[in-house]
Amino acid sequence: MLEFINSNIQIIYLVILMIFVGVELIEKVPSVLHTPLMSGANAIHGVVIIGAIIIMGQAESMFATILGFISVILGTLNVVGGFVVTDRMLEMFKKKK
Amino acid sequence: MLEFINSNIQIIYLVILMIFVGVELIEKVPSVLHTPLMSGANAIHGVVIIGAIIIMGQAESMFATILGFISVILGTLNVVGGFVVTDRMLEMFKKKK
Amino acid sequence: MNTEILQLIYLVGSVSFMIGLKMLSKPDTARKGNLVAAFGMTVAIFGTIFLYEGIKVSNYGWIFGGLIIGSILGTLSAKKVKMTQMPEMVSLFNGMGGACAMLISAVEFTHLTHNYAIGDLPKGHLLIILLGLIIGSISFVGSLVAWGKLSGRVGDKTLKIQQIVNIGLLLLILGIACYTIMVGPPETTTYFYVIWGLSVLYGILFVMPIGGADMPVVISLLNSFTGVAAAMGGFLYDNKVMLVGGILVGSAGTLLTLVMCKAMNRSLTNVLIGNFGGGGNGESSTSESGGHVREINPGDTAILLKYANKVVIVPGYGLAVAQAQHVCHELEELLEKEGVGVKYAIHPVAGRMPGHMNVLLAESNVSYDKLVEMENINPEFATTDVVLVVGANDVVNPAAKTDPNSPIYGMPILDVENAKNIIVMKRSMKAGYAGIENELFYQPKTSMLFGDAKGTLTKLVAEIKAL
Amino acid sequence: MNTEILQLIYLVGSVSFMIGLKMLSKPDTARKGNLVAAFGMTVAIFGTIFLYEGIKVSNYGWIFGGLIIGSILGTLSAKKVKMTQMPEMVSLFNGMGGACAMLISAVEFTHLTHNYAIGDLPKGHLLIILLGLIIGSISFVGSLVAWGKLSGRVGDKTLKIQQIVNIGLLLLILGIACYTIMVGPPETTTYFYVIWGLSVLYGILFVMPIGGADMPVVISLLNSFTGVAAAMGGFLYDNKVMLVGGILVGSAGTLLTLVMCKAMNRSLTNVLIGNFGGGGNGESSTSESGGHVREINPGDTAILLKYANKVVIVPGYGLAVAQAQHVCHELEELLEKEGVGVKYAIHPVAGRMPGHMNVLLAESNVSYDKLVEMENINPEFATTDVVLVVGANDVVNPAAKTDPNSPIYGMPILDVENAKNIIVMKRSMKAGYAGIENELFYQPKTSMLFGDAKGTLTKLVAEIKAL
Amino acid sequence: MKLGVLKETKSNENRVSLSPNVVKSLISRGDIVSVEDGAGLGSSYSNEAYTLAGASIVSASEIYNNAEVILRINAPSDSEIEQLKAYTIWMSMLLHKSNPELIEKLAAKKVSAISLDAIPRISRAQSMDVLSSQANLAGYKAVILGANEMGKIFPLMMTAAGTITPSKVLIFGIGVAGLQAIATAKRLGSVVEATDVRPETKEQAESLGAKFIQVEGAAVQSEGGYAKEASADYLAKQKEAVNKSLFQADLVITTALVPGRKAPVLITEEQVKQMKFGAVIVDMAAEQGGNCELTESDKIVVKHGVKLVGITNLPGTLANVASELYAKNMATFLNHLSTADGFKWEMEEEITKGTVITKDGVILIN
Amino acid sequence: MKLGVLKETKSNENRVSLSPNVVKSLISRGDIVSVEDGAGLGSSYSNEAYTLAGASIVSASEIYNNAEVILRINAPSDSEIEQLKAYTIWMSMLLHKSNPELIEKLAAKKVSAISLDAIPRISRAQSMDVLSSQANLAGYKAVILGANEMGKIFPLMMTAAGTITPSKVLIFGIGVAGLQAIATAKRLGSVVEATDVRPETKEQAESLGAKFIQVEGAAVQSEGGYAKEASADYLAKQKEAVNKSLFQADLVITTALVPGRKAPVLITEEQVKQMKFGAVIVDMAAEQGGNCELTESDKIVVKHGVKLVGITNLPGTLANVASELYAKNMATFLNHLSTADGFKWEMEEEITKGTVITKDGVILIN
Ligand SMILES: NC(=O)c1ccc[n+]([C@@H]2O[C@H](COP(=O)([O-])OP(=O)(O)OC[C@H]3O[C@@H](n4cnc5c(N)ncnc54)[C@H](OP(=O)(O)O)[C@@H]3O)[C@@H](O)[C@H]2O)c1
Ligand SMILES: NC(=O)c1ccc[n+]([C@@H]2O[C@H](COP(=O)([O-])OP(=O)(O)OC[C@H]3O[C@@H](n4cnc5c(N)ncnc54)[C@H](OP(=O)(O)O)[C@@H]3O)[C@@H](O)[C@H]2O)c1
Ligand SMILES: NC(=O)c1ccc[n+]([C@@H]2O[C@H](COP(=O)([O-])OP(=O)(O)OC[C@H]3O[C@@H](n4cnc5c(N)ncnc54)[C@H](O)[C@@H]3O)[C@@H](O)[C@H]2O)c1
Ligand SMILES: NC(=O)c1ccc[n+]([C@@H]2O[C@H](COP(=O)([O-])OP(=O)(O)OC[C@H]3O[C@@H](n4cnc5c(N)ncnc54)[C@H](O)[C@@H]3O)[C@@H](O)[C@H]2O)c1
Repeated sequence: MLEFINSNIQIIYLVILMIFVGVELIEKVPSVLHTPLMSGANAIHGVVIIGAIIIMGQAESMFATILGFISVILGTLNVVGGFVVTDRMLEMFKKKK
Repeated sequence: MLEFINSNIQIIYLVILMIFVGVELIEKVPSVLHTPLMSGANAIHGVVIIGAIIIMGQAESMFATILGFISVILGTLNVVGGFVVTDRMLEMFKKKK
Repeated sequence: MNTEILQLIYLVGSVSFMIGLKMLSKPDTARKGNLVAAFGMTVAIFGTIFLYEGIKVSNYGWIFGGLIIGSILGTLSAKKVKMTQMPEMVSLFNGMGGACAMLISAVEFTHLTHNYAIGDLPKGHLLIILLGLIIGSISFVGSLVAWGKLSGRVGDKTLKIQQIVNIGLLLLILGIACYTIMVGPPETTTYFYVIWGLSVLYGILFVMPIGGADMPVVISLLNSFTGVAAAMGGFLYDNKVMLVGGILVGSAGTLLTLVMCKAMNRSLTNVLIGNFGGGGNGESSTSESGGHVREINPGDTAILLKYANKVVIVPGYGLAVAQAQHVCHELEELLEKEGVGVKYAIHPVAGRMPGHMNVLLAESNVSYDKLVEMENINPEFATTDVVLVVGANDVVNPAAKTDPNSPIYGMPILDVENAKNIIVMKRSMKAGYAGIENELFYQPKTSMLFGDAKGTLTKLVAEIKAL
Repeated sequence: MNTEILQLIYLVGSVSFMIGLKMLSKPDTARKGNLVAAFGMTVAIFGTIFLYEGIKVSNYGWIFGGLIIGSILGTLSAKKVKMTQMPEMVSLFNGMGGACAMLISAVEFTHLTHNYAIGDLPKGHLLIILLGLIIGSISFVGSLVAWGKLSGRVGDKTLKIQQIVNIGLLLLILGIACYTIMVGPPETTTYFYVIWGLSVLYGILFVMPIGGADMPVVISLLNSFTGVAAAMGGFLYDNKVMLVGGILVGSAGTLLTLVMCKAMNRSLTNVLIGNFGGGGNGESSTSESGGHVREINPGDTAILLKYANKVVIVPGYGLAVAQAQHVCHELEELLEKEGVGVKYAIHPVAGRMPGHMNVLLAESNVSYDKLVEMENINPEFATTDVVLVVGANDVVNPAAKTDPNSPIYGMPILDVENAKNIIVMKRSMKAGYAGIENELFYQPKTSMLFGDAKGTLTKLVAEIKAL
Repeated sequence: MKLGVLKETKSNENRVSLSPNVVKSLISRGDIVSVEDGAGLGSSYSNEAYTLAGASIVSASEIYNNAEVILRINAPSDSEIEQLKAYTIWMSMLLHKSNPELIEKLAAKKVSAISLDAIPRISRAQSMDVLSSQANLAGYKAVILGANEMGKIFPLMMTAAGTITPSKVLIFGIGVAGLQAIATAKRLGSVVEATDVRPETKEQAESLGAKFIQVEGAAVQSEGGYAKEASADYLAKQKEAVNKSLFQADLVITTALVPGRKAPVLITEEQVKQMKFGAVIVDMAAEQGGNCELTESDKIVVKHGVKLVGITNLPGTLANVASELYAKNMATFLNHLSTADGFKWEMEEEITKGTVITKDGVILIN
Repeated sequence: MKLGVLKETKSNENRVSLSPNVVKSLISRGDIVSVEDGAGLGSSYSNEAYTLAGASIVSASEIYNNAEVILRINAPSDSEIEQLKAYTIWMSMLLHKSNPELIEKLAAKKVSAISLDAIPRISRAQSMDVLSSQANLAGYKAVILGANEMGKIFPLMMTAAGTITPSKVLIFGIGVAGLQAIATAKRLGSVVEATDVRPETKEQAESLGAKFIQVEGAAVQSEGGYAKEASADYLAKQKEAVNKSLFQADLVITTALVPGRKAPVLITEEQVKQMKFGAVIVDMAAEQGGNCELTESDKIVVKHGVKLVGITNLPGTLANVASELYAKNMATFLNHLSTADGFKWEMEEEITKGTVITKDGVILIN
């Protein structure tokens, strides 16, 4: 355990700091932004698509190709759909006196 | 440069994240807390005392010993004085219904 | 060299995510924040495609094919969806992300079994893969169920002992996973698929019993799940941008879920397991008359008001009962300062005595110019963005015009239903002086903001100031 | 093994710093936050002493000696200092930290020259050491100057071309440092001491011309400098807890500096170089009569009010002119909700007509019970924590009791000077109806909160709500 | 139709049944309006204002002879009934329940009599409800009158010459008049308490800032917006509950009416004796016998140190607005009952059914 | 000292110079107080209340014979002066500037006369300033009186029978009375405008929610809190500026006084003719000739359709509080001038100097 922590101490610091940042960012968000923020966060975790691209890019077997291809489509859906939907939701904040 | 970045990428992530955390924490602080917060932060950077302890602990030369000793005193002043002063400032927040 | 540049690109992507998310949490910058995050994502994706070591150029076709298909489908569905169906859409997209994480785990598992002997699989890797699989699957299936519920395709179904089944199932999944990782039995592959199947099942059972009204909270929770699943990918590939994106969303999403619960004045546990029999909450907003009532919270009302050009306040007896005239005036002044035109529509019989509203509003120093008589304000409703009905009922009841059997038939009323949005502030669905139901409350343009008028107005003022 | 445990301890320390700082930024938790940070510090210090590899047990005496001396001195001086001298104390402690960083650099430089041949010194190390030296020295000396200014030991002194000299000096320091690192000349050691000396000089010149009123901003800036200097130590020793502590304070301190400037409605540049001739700002608050007036901002007033037990509001003609009665009532209600007892002291001739205050406060619905006549409230001031004088002047002028030549001599007044704190809200130092100066404004217990009463009260309400 | 506006003949009556504004609107729907010479003067409407609006100024006899519909505020006196032609339609307040002989006389003359005070108190009839519109003004005026008669002022005032405590006002009956009295007294800065038999009035009184004096025991139910007569037991309990406030009150306003009956006695001589020296009672029920035993109709008297104001026609003292509102009620009512071509006589319709007291000599309601 | 409280003999005067409360405080400082039989009745103070406070109830002649100091509100009539003994101290309002003969008669009788209306308007004398305390009540009462005489109501009211627009009130003179009138009219819901010659009153009027009508051109300076007489040019300009508001006003209250002189004419007959039919003018300067040409002192008359209220003694109609405040002023004043053992006659002291008109037959001020 100690060993594990020590060999991964950097990553642990990173993860803890990221959690802090994530929490801090949200803490004082006005309730009107709950839904758009959720939607925006949703698009961001679409970063999982990078995993899909890697699989797809390295695919050799049919199995990996098909799954990879599907993953890429799904990931893209998440990313593109997510950002576009968020943008639409936020359209109403456009007007500002 | 690129090389430097790559070999220190973890640290860079760490530093960026820390800066983010620092900034986030302060952003919405009420003005009444400006002074105590400054004072508390002041105490925290007293962590430099760890450097002083290391120097002191490893000191062999007279020069290092004296400088190390002075550093330890100064660092301790920063740490202890900082926390105590902050605590005194914050005393008025004690009462809470 | 490529790898080094890619690292830098990932750094840019990570920072964009942080900044984007930060900007998303403020109304003024939210829209730009979304773009910043999208920019970071684009950079990360194309960086990976072109610079990642091991991507075969022969597979570029597949990659771009997938990207193009996904982009087209995603853009189209996101553009077509109606404003009111946004949450469903978010849920669906979230499910896609979960599915993606799940599939990655599946593929990486085959890679793992390919490269190592069963029983010798590196535990760390396996742990990460299994976690990605479990969380991804739950998120995927759960999101689909949530989407189905919101769009009315799936109803609330609950087994009597649902919660116990659920907890048991979760323990079972985790047990098998632990066993597989620790012991590394020869049937590892089988166990992998068992775990997968059970996770899918759990995803269904987890979301099924939760009431429709609580879906946004559940979606937010599943959203943070997907974030964690993405972070697993980050560990797997030692990929910082996946890690940052995933963990940010994981932690931010979790907190957001809690914040949302708090805004609804409920605890997360209460949302997740308190709702046996499901929809208890959702149903209460369906009236005896069968109509469906749309509720709104002060936050959304605040945004509607602040970004409106013209607001008309319709005070009624409830304003007097709540003694909310002072804070009502405060709201009016605040909106005026924001550049919103505000008027009061005074119905001749609002309240319980002639001139009741006049007395109240004069007490709180509302300028006489702002009080408009019924005949003069009625033509104006068509150009009004938001009508705020504060404790009035009979005086805005369309039955007076439409229902000859109604006791108020023939009484002239305020034609608030011509406005673009109608927000009705009252404590319940109870009737007013005349004792009759009000169809206005069930109209699609109407939203109910329940609560004591004074308290709700105070919240509104605070929300608008916070915007 | 020890090293591993130490890593864990440093992790705990780092997290404590983050959590502590976070808690420090909220009034409710600030005090606990300070303790949390202190806890983290203690753990990190003792962890280092006992677990750090290379610490000689033979040096324990020195270490503990230093710790004990520092603790005693620090505690004593921190406990003894008067509330009003806190900022000076903070500055002094900050200087100690800067000095510590400076000395570490000095020692590490000797280590470096000891271990490597001049000209072969590892550039990265040297960079870090020099940065620590420069920043630490500036912070050290600058803090001492700031302390001297605040405590009146050092006056404002400015050369005509101060700014140009300063910029030139800074460039010179950086130039020498770059040269030394890049080229690694044989005179490296000399350059090192030159840089040190110049940095000390710069520290003096940097702070010297800045006006006394701006010292808090400067201290905050120097504070963040020390943070960065500490972070250099973190790089030097690859020590995470120093890194976290240092960078946190560096970034938080910088932002805090900006926030403080914003609260004063000035830009940082304006503070740092705009104030030629120094103290222009500090002087404006000294009246013609020679007395010194203490200003207070709405934020500090809010804290005073919120944490008071008993507040008395003294309304005067200014309340009427500002038409601030409604927001005054709002403040009263808010404070009452916080558990503060609030009363109004109504002087018989406050305003410009008999009963002027009654009319106004009745208009804003202040309950009659809260209005107390002069004779009844006067004995109560001794037990009052805060008196808030809102646009009143003559009716609280002690000259009526003390100065037989005053036109109001003999008029009974409200004895607000018996209260623990007196806050006077008015727009300027101008006189009231009787046209005479008011000694109350110059008393040590009195603070002036300048501005239109309505605006200032509105700000107060917002600040209290934000607490 | 030919409408005739007769001058009011009751003493102390300054109002008039149609205002020039309303005359104009009726003429624009096609009616012909004649107004008796000087009918509007008491309400500050000159003859010219009427002619400008399109009416003709005529003598009373001309109206009796030519008008199809005669509009008034008060019921006709015996001599006026004499002058009415058969099949004329007479519209005014008639208080038919308390005046059966009047109705009989009108029926004998084959007059169709429509009573404005009989308009049912339903939401859609509110714009015709003269009782409400006039009671509202009366509630306001009762306070002004009280303030004018008092030796004290209403608001709290802390002055160099000492503090004047706010007056205490007690209001009996929280109907339309009572509510407006609460609002007005509150506005002027007094401390207001109120009481009523109907429990639902508690919330209403509080919505205007008054303190409600709760009477222990069973509450009195209301029917159609009117209070039923309260039981003796209730009245006793009420006395007990209000006495404390009553004996401290500087101004008391009583508005308690039970339609068609003598007003309930809420304040006895015994109670008056214990009231503050210098207190004032404005008895709005003076015409129906008074809520206070000692009230004398249309007089201001001082008894046991308490000033009793029995002025009856309070809306009449605000003739200008009172007439305007009455006229608007009347016009809405006319528009409901008739077109310019004549009356609709929809006898099944609720408002018509409730207000047509006699038709062509037949008594429909009594 | 032996203090005597004489009953007021002026017609329409209900006030009394000491209230039982104040009698008690004077007795506790050591004075002996006699009160004329029935002196307090008009202010709702019974004889018993005075005896309870420690005073003795006596006849007028007894007071004339025994009292060292006689306290009153109004100046003595000729017959009363006859009854005064030499070296008696007489304290009341005397308006010495406009009544030189009165002063001469008092001096001839060797009476020491102290005038309460001559108290200088300095901050520390405010608690003795009867002009302020009474004007304050008068300002309130002027509005109540106006409201009572009007055919309209003050507030805006949107009712089922139509909307009643708020009354427009115009106030001339923003002194103590004017300010209180603004406050009261505003409270009742009217739209208030006001004007004055002194420019500093703008801020004061606005601080109570009234609109200030600015008169173009040079402003009139004030001395010692009193307005100087305005120039003809100024009056003309004022007319122009206010006419628009005047012709729309429902209630006009004039309070413009220049002490010791005939009140300035602010509203001419010509202007009245153009005012609203049914408007009301309450002329608080009626006693000094009126701010309106047509006002008749102590009468309510209707001219050109405008009702002119010339009631003079407004504070007297609020006898209870007015007496209480006057009495408190009087007591503070007495405490300032004297101890229980007698007067201090500190003739150099500002307040004493300003108020002692005759001393032992010598006229000190005229
Ligand atoms: N103006 C007159 O002269 C007069 C006289 C007598 C009768 N009326 C009649 O009174 C009615 C007036 O219409 P209206 O629309 O003003 O009133 P209303 O129809 O009686 O409706 C008032 C509504 O306010 C809500 N409410 C009560 N207390 C509240 C609180 N504290 N916070 C928020 N909402 C509250 C109630 O709903 P919840 O209980 O759900 O909160 C109620 O439905 C008409 O029917 C009219 O005919 C008028
Ligand atoms: N009550 C009566 O019957 C009556 C009648 C006549 C005269 N007086 C006299 O009036 C005086 C009353 O005393 P007071 O203490 O109420 O008033 P005051 O002595 O006149 O002082 C009022 C203060 O309010 C401040 N002020 C004005 N407008 C303001 C705004 N918008 N926001 C914040 N502050 C504002 C002014 O200072 P800044 O300009 O610096 O803001 C001024 O010093 C006494 O001298 C009394 O004798 C009273
Ligand atoms: N169409 C409508 O919706 C409509 C129109 C007008 C009035 N109303 C209702 O009718 C109610 C009564 O109207 P009103 O003002 O003409 O009533 P009213 O003049 O008949 O009576 C005045 C008040 O006196 C009260 N009262 C009677 N006996 C009493 C007693 N012994 N002690 C104390 N109080 C007593 C009554 O309850 C009533 O509130 C109103 O409150 C209103 O709610 C309804
Ligand atoms: N000790 C004190 O501080 C103290 C006490 C009382 C009053 N005062 C001051 O004295 C002022 C005057 O008091 P007052 O009420 O007895 O005054 P007042 O009765 O003598 O006059 C009333 C008002 O009429 C105004 N006026 C005179 N001629 C006018 C004209 N032609 N047109 C329009 N307005 C005209 C005056 O300016 C004054 O404001 C008060 O406003 C107050 O500020 C001071």
